[in-house]
Amino acid sequence: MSEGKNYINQEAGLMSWLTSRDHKRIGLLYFYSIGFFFFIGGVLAMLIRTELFRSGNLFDPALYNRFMTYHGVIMVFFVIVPGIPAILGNIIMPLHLGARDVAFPTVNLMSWYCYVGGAILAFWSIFLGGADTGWTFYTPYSINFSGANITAALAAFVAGFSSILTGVNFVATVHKLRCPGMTMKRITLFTWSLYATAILQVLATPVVGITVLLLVMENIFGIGIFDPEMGGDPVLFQHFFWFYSHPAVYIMILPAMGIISELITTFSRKTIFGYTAIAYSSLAIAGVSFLVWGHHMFTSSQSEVAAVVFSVITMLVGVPTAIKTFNWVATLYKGSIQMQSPMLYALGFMFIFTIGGVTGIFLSTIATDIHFHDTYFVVAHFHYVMVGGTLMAIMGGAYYWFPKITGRMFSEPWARMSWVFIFVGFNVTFFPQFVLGAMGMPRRYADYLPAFESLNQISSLGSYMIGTGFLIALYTFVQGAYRGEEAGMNPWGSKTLEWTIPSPPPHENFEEIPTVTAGPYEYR
Amino acid sequence: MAEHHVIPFSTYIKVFSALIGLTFLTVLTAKGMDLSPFNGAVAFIIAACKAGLVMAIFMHLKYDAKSNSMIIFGSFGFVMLLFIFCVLDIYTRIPVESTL
Amino acid sequence: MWWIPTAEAQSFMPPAATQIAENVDTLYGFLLISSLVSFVLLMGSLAYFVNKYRRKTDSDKTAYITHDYRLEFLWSFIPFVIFMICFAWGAKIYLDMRAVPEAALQIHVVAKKWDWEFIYKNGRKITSDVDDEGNKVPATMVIPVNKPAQMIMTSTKVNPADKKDRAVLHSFFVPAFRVKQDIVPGRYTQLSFTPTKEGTFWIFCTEYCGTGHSNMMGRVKVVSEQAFNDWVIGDESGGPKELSLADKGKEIYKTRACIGCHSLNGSKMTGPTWKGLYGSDRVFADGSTGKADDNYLRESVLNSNAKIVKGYQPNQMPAYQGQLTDEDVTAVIEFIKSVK
Amino acid sequence: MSTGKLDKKNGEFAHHFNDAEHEYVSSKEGVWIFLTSEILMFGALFVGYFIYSNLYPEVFEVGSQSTDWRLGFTNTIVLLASSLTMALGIYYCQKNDKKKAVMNLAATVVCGAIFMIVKYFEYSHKIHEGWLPGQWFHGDTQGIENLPLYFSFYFMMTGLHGIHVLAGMGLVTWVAIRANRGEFGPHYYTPVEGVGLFWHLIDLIWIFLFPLLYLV
Repeated sequence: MSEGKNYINQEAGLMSWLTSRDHKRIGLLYFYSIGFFFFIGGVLAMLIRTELFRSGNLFDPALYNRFMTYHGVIMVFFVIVPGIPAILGNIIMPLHLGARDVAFPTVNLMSWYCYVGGAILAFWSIFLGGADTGWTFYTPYSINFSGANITAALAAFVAGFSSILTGVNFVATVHKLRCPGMTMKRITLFTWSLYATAILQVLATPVVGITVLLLVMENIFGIGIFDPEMGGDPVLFQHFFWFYSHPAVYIMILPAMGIISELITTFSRKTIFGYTAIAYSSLAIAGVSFLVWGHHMFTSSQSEVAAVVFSVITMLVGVPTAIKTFNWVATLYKGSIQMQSPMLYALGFMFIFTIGGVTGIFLSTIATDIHFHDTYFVVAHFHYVMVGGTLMAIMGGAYYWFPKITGRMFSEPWARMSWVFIFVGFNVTFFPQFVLGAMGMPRRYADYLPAFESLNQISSLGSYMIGTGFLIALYTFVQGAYRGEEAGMNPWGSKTLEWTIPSPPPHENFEEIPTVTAGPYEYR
Repeated sequence: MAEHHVIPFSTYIKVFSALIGLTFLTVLTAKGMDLSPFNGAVAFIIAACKAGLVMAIFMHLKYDAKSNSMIIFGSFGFVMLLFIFCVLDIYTRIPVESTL
Repeated sequence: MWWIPTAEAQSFMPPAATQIAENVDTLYGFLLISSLVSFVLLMGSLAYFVNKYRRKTDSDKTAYITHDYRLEFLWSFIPFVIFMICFAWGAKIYLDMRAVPEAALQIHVVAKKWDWEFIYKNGRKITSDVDDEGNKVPATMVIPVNKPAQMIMTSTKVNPADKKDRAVLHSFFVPAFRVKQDIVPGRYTQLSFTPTKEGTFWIFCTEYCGTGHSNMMGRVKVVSEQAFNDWVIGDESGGPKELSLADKGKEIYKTRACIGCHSLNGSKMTGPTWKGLYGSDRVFADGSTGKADDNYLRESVLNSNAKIVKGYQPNQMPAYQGQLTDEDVTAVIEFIKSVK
Repeated sequence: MSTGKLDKKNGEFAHHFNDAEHEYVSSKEGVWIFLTSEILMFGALFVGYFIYSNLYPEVFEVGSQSTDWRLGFTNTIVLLASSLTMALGIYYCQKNDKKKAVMNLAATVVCGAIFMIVKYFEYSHKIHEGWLPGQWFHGDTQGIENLPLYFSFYFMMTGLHGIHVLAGMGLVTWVAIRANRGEFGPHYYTPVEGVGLFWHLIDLIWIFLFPLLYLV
């Protein structure tokens, strides 16, 4: 390996990127494509909030419903589900394991092309008039024999393949590509969380795959499996759909929790409190998450018995989640805490995620859920978990690994400013929605009673603030990547393996495969 | 690469004969005898036996790393979960009738 | 603004108008307080640690604490117990909520895109109405106070012969009663409540059902038993009336789901308003133009997709071909003529 | 980045593995993990089948009379035979017998083709009778409500399976060509093994489909 060569300047030209099997390059490809979709999804979110700024209709309700649908489809299937595993997981996980690449580099590239294929289908469906089914595609509303519904469902199907392939790759990588001495008890907590996520991706995604495929067939041939007119059961569709889509929530949040574990240890320069508990709680969450999907269906006319069973199991998910949160706080105890911007994101995550978590208990308690179900309370809750949780973690992780990925340092003041806008904006946007939900404002409404107006206006203003925050973050990234100072090998003083190699890493990652003799967080 | 366990030719043939035999058996039980209400269960058990043979010998699971067996049986477990919870809902619903 | 007179949803939680709702509120209060306490504890210790253990020098050494099983057991077990309490409490209220009371007043709820219809056992049917200014008045169900009522609900589509249209999911939600139940086409679902307060409360549709989803509202009017009996008798004594053609059209407008999408006061809904429609100039999606005369209106009622007015979506309205008699269509057109 | 193809037959391996055995074991595990997602995908269909066949027993009883069990039986035997030849293909790779390996792989493809041809006749018969899924059904319902549901399941399950057979045939052809070039030997037959696992899974699914759709 010649001096000064790294994975970025190893080869030049667009084709060298589009055919690259280097996990770091594929991670960057994902970063650009997911970033693009995040931008579109974000613009749609602000359009939604603009419509809801005033009672009455600014946009046609039919158009609003399309905004709402594509905001959901894009943000769920094309941003948050692939987000952390495909970008940061791809780039960082092999480094954490002391491996030269993921187990199947070609499959990794294939999964990106599946993602792109799904993306093209999603766009195509917009040109066919746009689906207005909501991202959940509930039948029978989604059975209307329109091309837009078919392509939108196919987009989810193809993107699902991307997710499965990433999952297969990561499970095999964690099983087989650990460097000498890297026992399962020595892998980083980020890797643990990605491992649990990958299991979910492999086991849950195919079910939604077949479900949306059946939906496509329903729209082409009217096969009737989910169509009450032909004897089908629309509630079974919901069962199948949530069998994936509930674990999908954990596909989104588990890797975020992994990132937070990394950030907390690094910036308090202290070993993690309760490594085993955090690692196993990831697996516990992954396992139990398959048994709780019915809590999305408490009012769906599923039986009372099923509702009660699903409610009690849902409560169990709360326990490992609580364990993680307590362990993070305990890690701070007697640490040496440095308030750099990644740490700010980690603390912001803790704040927001705790609110998201405790409101989750309101929703898993059946009696209160009956009132909150499908109101803005639910909207606020899952944005607190998925956006406040996952996006805060993505941003924290992005700042944290930015010097490793680009070799340069971002501007700290700008990064802090982006944090302020995103954190404050987020709470301003979504906290009022809890109140709106308690008042009874249903979700997916293009228009609402004037009594709800003032809170909606606060919420809309907050959404523009978040938008500003992300623009600042974008500026910080671009400015840092081109103008930033050289970051050096280990700017944060972290102990994990990726910081023992040059920034940016060379194509082969490690000159020589390291041998590990201790756990990942040995701050003594 | 290290030498892998090579399953002898004769084993393949034996397993194949057993599979054919079981196929005849399943047709015989379904069409020749009237085992209702156990028709479905019998057919399913025979199919499971055949599947077990294919996995153990043709797919080399018997001589393979235990982790692969765990992976595949795990997936059957998750299909069962999907089944159990869907059934839990559908068979405990209380039907409501119109009273008009 | 047609909703202002009865905008009940103003406080943090809407007023509780049943015993169940009050029980839910008690549980909600418990959840709110316990989560507030745990949130403050957690964030308080976080803020305290962050403040106290701030990095002082670049060579700070930290304590090497890997785990403490007693502590970890405690903070797994205590939340577990709290969660189980929440579960049991919630499940108890839920099962009470779902139990069907004896001798409940049965009301059939028919949901369709995008309106409610309430049918009483004596055959009385309540649909949306219009007031004198042409503003929509949501369908208002009348029930007696302190008497259990059971909703038997299903979803239908306007034209059963339309192969492309589907009856869809809706959800019946009365915030003041804290009850909600999805309405599934092809079968019946039920929901019951015993209102303890008189007043008028909102019914929202909370399962996304398409373009008119946010306009799909209804009302429950809880009255004294005496008033309820008068209301029922008042209806029965009315007897059949001879209606003018335009009035018959108005009945069709209210009962055949036209009211869900076409306003009479000029406001834009899923479909164009009927105010001043007759004789007006129309611009269609394909750029052509025309006049809204009898033939155009007849065609649009029977096969709405033939000409779509610019700015509106196709495939939103069911075809009424075979659903309305010739006389019905004429009545509707007469009614449209009368809306100026 | 290494350009040029690795000579895997003689022990070369991709740069991120420790040795060829490591690569073999990892690749095989990858295939197994992928198969779990295939199983869950079909599993959901099976779950749907079981639920509906319990809800509407007469639909599935009458519906399954439309299938000819002799054709299904033939296809079962054909697929079992193809599984045997696939396994033997790997066996001869392990024995370094190129000619027999290629022959067995080719036989597998032929069996797949026979399977699809039989399927074609079954499908065209059903299409002819109007026994189509859901809305397209225009055959005789024999007075049974929701009878088209059976055909929805029949076509979805066999159709998805058929697509897998076609994909499997393509993959087996690919490894057969590579085997014919002499790329495999006792020390390197990972692709044959992986494709073999996929092919056996197709067989496995058919083993369950046959009694469900033709016999019950």
